[in-house]
Amino acid sequence: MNLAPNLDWVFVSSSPLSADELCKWATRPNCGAVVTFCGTVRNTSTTGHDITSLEYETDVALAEARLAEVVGEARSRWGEIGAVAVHHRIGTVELGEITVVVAVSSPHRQDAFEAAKYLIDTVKNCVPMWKREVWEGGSAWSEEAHDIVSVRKR
Amino acid sequence: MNLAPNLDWVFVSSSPLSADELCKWATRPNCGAVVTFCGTVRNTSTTGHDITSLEYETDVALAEARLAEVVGEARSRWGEIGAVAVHHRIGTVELGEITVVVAVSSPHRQDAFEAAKYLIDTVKNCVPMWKREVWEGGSAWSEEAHDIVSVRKR
Amino acid sequence: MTRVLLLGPAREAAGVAQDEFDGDTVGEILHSAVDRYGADFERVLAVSQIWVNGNPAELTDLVGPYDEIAVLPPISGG
Amino acid sequence: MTRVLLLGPAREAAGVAQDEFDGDTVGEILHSAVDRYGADFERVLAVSQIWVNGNPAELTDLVGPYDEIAVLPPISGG
Repeated sequence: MNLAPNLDWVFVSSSPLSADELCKWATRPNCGAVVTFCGTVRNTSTTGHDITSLEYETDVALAEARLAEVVGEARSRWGEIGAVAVHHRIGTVELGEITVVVAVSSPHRQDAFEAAKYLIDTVKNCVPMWKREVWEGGSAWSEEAHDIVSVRKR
Repeated sequence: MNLAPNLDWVFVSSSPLSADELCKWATRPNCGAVVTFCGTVRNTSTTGHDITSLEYETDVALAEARLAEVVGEARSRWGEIGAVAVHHRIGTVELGEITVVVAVSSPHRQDAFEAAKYLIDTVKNCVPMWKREVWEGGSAWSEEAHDIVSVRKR
Repeated sequence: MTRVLLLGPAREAAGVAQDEFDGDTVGEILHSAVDRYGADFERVLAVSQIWVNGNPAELTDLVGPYDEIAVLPPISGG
Repeated sequence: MTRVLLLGPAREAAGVAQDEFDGDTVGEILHSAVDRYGADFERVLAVSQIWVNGNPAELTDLVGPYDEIAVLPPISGG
């Protein structure tokens, strides 16, 4: 994985994601609370099949730029939060593996919970990312697709 | 660490805690969301010193019974949540290390966020646990102490 | 003999984490504990909750040899 | 030549993830793209957002050789 920056860390990659890595990175001497959200591949599907894996695709530069914009907006809403990371996996992600992980540290846990919730909601609405559902013998684009929302409109 | 149970996992131990371990354990085929909260040792203090570590003590059986009661109350409030774990460390915990970790999986992330927030708030209010702040050259009980609250009163 | 658990600042004031006492009620046993441990413990006891077998108890509650009394000062966890 | 990124279902319909086109406006270039890729792509394009250099754009916006047009169908991330 690349060198972690200091306070904001957005990353789109085909490597496996780790909640521990982000939790440790986000831990700061003045922040006693770290909230992480992990989205994982589950077997239920929009297409009625038993999912075995998901395939994500995007343009990495476009997606990382949008992720950075989402993080910036979170900072403008919760001024006291410490470190913020959002990592999204692309390529094939197997059942049970992490597809997206958000980590937020803060001196106070209320801010960390609120900012983490805002971040994952906004990432799902605003970041260009396309998901194919894969099952035994077939695959299709997810049917829960929606238009990309601009970050400031949320 | 002991054998992990299926759906509820409360644990009080002097071994280091891991967000990844609980996140992986909580991940279920039907649950696409896992929220974790980690409380970590920070350097700011109720006694005005630069904290170097914390020392937690309790009676393990009493604390684990209370933790189990808290988890049961969370299940009665959020019926759809999947796996729930609360682990609390005792003994000496160094700056930056995890003192408590909560993990909740759920088919939907809103429930996972709400239940995780409820769990950590309720653990801090209702579970018997005593914290000494340790600094260069001294130590004292935390001054933010409050009476133990009964789980149903929250 | 009834077991008494002494937690956090109560453990510190008593000098032990657990002990055993004779007595028929919670109040009698805690009175004996104050006699044994002294004024520091009495001050901590005054602000503590008392549980028997994991549940809040009254001083008048009867206890026997298989019960466990816990003295729980104000907490500061997490 | 202006670069065009084709994402998700647009990539699938076009058969390529990026391509290059001549043209002075976003609209002209996307018209050429429909000519090149056909009806499947046209259907995806009809429900897609168009960005230039990472920001939402209009069909009448002028573009040059250093601009990057992206065709973004409805998303389904996370």
